[in-house]
Amino acid sequence: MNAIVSIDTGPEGAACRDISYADAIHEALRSALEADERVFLLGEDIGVYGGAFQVTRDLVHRFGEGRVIDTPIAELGAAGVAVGAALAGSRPVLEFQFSDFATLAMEQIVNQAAKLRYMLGGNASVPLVIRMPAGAGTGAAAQHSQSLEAWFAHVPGLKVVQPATPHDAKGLLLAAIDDPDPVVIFEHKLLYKTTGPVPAEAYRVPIGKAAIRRPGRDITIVATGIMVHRALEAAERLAGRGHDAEVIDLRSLRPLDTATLIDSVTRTTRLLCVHESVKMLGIGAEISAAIAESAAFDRLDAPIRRLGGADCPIPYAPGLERAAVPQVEDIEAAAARLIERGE
Amino acid sequence: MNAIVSIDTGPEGAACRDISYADAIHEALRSALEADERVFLLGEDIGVYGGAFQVTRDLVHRFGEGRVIDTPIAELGAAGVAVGAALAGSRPVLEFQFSDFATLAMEQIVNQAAKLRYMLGGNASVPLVIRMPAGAGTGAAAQHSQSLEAWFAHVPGLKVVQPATPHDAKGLLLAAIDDPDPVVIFEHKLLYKTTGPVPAEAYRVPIGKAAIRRPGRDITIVATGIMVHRALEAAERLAGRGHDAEVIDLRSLRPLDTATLIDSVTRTTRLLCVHESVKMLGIGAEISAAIAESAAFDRLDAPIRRLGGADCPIPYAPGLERAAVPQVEDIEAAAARLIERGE
Amino acid sequence: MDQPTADTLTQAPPPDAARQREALRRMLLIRRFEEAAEEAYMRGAIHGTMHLSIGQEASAVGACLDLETGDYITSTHRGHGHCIAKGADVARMFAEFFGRETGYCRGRGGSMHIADIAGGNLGANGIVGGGLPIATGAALAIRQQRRAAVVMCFFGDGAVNEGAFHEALNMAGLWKLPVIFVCENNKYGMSVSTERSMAVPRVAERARAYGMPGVRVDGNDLFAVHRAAGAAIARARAGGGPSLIEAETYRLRGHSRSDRNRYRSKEEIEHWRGLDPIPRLERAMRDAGVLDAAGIAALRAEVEAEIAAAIAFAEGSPVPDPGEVTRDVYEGGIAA
Amino acid sequence: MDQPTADTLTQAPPPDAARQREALRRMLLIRRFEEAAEEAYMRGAIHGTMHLSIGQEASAVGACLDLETGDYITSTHRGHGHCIAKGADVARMFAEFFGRETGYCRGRGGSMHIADIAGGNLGANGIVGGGLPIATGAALAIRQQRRAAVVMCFFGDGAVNEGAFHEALNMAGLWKLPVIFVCENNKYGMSVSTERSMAVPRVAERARAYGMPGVRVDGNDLFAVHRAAGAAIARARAGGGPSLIEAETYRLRGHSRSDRNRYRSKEEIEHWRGLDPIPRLERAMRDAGVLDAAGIAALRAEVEAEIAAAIAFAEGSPVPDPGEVTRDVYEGGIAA
Ligand SMILES: Cc1ncc(C[n+]2csc(CCOP(=O)(O)OP(=O)(O)O)c2C)c(N)n1
Ligand SMILES: Cc1ncc(C[n+]2csc(CCOP(=O)(O)OP(=O)(O)O)c2C)c(N)n1
Ligand SMILES: [Mg+2]
Ligand SMILES: [Mg+2]
Repeated sequence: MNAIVSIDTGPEGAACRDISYADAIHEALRSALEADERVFLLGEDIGVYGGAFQVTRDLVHRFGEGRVIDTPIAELGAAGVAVGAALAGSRPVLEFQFSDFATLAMEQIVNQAAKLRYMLGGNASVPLVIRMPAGAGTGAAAQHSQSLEAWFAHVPGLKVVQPATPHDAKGLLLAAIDDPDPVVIFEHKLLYKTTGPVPAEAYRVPIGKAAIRRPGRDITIVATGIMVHRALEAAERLAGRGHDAEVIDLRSLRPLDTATLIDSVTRTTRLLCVHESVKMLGIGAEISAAIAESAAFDRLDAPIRRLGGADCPIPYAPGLERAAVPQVEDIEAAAARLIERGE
Repeated sequence: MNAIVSIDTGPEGAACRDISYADAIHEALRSALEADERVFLLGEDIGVYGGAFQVTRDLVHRFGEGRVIDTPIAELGAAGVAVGAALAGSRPVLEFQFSDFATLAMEQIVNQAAKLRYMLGGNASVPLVIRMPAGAGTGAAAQHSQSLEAWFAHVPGLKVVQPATPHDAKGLLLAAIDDPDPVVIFEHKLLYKTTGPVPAEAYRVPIGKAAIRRPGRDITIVATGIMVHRALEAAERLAGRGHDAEVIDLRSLRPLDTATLIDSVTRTTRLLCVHESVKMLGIGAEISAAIAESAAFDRLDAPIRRLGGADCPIPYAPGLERAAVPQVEDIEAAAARLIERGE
Repeated sequence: MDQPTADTLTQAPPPDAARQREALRRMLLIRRFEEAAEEAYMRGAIHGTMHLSIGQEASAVGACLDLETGDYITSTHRGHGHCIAKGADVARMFAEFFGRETGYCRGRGGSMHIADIAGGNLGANGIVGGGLPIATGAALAIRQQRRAAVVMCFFGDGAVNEGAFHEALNMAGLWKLPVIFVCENNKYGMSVSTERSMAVPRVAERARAYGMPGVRVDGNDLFAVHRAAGAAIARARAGGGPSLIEAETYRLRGHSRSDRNRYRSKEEIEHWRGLDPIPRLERAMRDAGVLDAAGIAALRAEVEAEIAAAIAFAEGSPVPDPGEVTRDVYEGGIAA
Repeated sequence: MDQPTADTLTQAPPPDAARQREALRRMLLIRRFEEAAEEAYMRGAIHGTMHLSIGQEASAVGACLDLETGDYITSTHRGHGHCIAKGADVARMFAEFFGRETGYCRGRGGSMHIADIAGGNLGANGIVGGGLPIATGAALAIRQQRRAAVVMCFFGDGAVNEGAFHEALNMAGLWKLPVIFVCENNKYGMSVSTERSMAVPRVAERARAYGMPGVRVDGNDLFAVHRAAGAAIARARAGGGPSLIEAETYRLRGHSRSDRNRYRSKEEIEHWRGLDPIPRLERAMRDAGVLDAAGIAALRAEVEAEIAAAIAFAEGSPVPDPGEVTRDVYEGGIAA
């Protein structure tokens, strides 16, 4: 029960190679472009440049400029073009170069893409995938480092996922491309170069299911994106102190897998939420509230704690930037406090 | 202790008249325009048309087109113009005709206005006020009825208020205009025609302070905007059933007055949050989480409950539209369930 | 690069008699639909707000006359005319306005979101300028799917000032997409005149900046609109790329139901009432011997009957079940 | 309405010898600042990314030469040159890049947010096109405050495709604000050439759509840029309204530190290296007898010493205290 479960498990019996998160996304895009000619990519510098994070690399050479489209720098327009193409039967995958620039396109994403099916009484479908490189840690400062996933998770009509591993980056992207509704994918920039086992063939990771990355008895640590890795490292350190932490990789923010969360907290009786986005109204708030209004509430042995980004824009100087988002030691300390309080 | 406190109390000894919420805002704008020539208004159709909700009425005639500026329909540009004017020493008050259109201007509001002071090491000030008519109930459907205040409350650098009464509409707006940082004000469209006592002179309601509108012993109902009135009505009905509800008007979402909330919940031992914005990641999530990580957690006698907008865009048909947001009977039922559970 | 000129857009042949009659029928249907909707609104049968296009029927109908079934339109908050011009059923439109399950959007959308995806109307839009990039994207999909279809994109003069206009026209021009941008310039964006909102209040001239032909036409003259639109449609269908048409017109009603008309004069409104496109077309058809007075009267009666039946259908239709409020947010209904 | 023409923008008198020398000094300072920053980045002393304007110094300096203390600029992600051209202290700039408390932004902003509010630089911007409406708003404030100041707004060719460009220029033209829009057209927005991103890749022509004069100048010729900018500044200061200047130039380095230059050829880069604005200005000044070789050498030495001292200052400055991470989000520090 205490053994560490491999963070990446492919489909039953599939042959996995270790590849990077960026390559896993590339592989998903390539297989979708091959499998369905309605699929196309659009974004800034995704052609010969290969994308700011080299995710689309050679795809323009393989599939041509008609299917891997460099847009002008016009985020609102590009999002609207993607919505229109989706309405008219294509399957666009839109990349924002940095998720911060999606602030220019909220109108199309939220007023149009998210609402069209409903506003039109179920008679429209907007099968649109939006890829969002996000997060701090690259020294790119306040306008290139935000984590805005909570905004999108607040919007009915959108689905929002945040893969933490190469395996999920591929599987969730392929599931998103299949999805008849708009899916927003948050990819942490620091993850692109991390590696892990990924099956070569195409597979889907279901949207809306959290994954228990490490079972444990004493506390539930729910983390998103890059924080999953920091939480696992903190869990190792906690194990050294005799504490057995369960680590859940949320994977999907909307829909939220409350069943898995409630079940875990009911067993461990303690909850710590960890995300990089600003603490106030970050996804930790929703998780905490969902637990506090569930049956698990009566099982809690300690207040629910959240760790999130500091209440400030992401600063430039390395020491400040590090202080602005949760680190392994912060997670370890917060979890230990919760456990030790109850003992 | 059980007596109903008047929802609007002006400054000590001030002479109040009953005026509408729209007129209270008008009065605040007029007095700010008179008092400080750096103050100016900009927005769509705020001049001769008087604004979509007639809030700016005659102001262009009083102060001229140089200070009450009809912008082209260009929300991003108008927001940026306001940011630039604020940086250069003016005091813009920007009206979005409907808060839904702020989705076009998130870039300037969030990347620029909210972050400039911090990014520039404290060397810049953006004294900008943004007025946001919001909410459902007018049959205007999904793109003219949203409640997006939680997005703004997620952003460090912004302040976010939501006045529920004519008194606070005037006092919070004047406080916002004084403020050296950007303040976003959410005004519910259905409130514009409601009336209440408002002092004739200029006064400020401090940003960041909640108000107890009805003291009570059995449950704390925290409500925002129009929900304050529904919560008070529900409290009356609960009183008829022998339940004594405390109703808190949150007033300010950022900063959040956690001290008042914690104090109240510690006394009542039960918490119900009510807002019109979508439940998931609405301000109720933050309130619930803030309580669940506070000392009040151990005093709770029931799970924390939230009532928020249904998980859908706002529909057009009247019956559906009503079902999409919390009503008095929903609040009454939810509160009664919490109280009766504990008995 | 040679810029296409306005001359490119003056070549379409006039519609034959049958299509002229159909054009008039649709214009009458729009007019009567909106008058009846206004009346229903007054007596409280319709809630919310609505934006009437009374006086602008020629631009909607003229622009759509040469469209085919596989073609798309995108429309605006002032979209009833476009919807009918593209061939929608007024019974389902009334049902939508009355908030009924039989409406085009099953009562979820109302006037501002009237749409008919199956019929090629990708939707009215509550967001000024919202339809421009969507139209451009639909045109891109058409190209990718190697279809011969085109997209007709309607918007107002006010939308020209939105960034979305600029971004969409640039992409359409750059990629030479099969989309026709039709600006219904009715002189005002709500209360603000083009002189007070545009540095250069001549929309057709903007086409130069986007490498497409632009032309200004009398938007109250069905034939003028049709001439330009027909040429632009043919050009787009043949792979020639996008066009911009500015149709000068005027809304005879207020902006929406709450407008007090403080920003324009009675004289101006009266002047434009004299240029009402419907009597103008009737006169032209009579003068050309296409339809006589009796024929027009018959057409009007036909339209009247259609409107009456449509309202009856709408009023007899069921309202949505409030218990279904979160249905159709997602396919299959997976809510959060 | 008569549209102002490009001729409006060719009248400014050339700078005198002292100002030419100052212009050259600033161009050299920009060049050496960026080379030194690049070197510090390579050895790991600077983190994040940076966008070098090497090769574009003439447009920054030429545009700012006639600006006065009360005037503003807004700048871009490629903003070091603008900042120095407006008179910033390179020591505080280096300190910012090194993430020190003595930096212009106390280490919070870095290269992409370098600003000097007191000196009139309202800030570089990480958002392409983000500065255009801000500049327009600053110009509006100037008008409201009855000041004689102007705003110089820098942006790249890529920004022209953003809606913000369109919305800002329309308002500036409509309201005749004292702002000068300077497009540094270096042929690429990151990897995408103007031919691949603009339906009409001639930026100056866009001015017509916004009722302002527009002119294209050789952006690598200090005198040409100054001529147009000086005229536009004088015009704006006199209440004549905004102008658009397109300065044709080229960035000799990659877009940012991670650029692999896959989208352009060595030949093209070499061609433009031959048009480097600094040797060109030095040659012109020598030929005109304004400064001889010894004078230039002295100037270079002066700049070298300033750079060395600035780096020493920066390296000797304290880093911010991580405990202060949430300071200065609000005045007085009220956090949520
Ligand atoms: C983005 C956005 N801004 C503002 C509005 C409010 N509004 C609705 S219609 C309108 C005027 C639009 O003018 P125009 O485009 O000329 O169309 P018209 O109403 O004249 O047909 C305005 C300001 C809106 N719906 N969307
Ligand atoms: C809104 C936005 N979109 C995209 C980017 C990413 N980006 C940074 S610079 C750049 C190219 C800008 O091109 P241009 O305006 O020509 O300026 P240049 O880099 O050539 O100086 C891009 C795409 C951004 N920073 N902001
Ligand atoms: Mg109009
Ligand atoms: Mg460029």
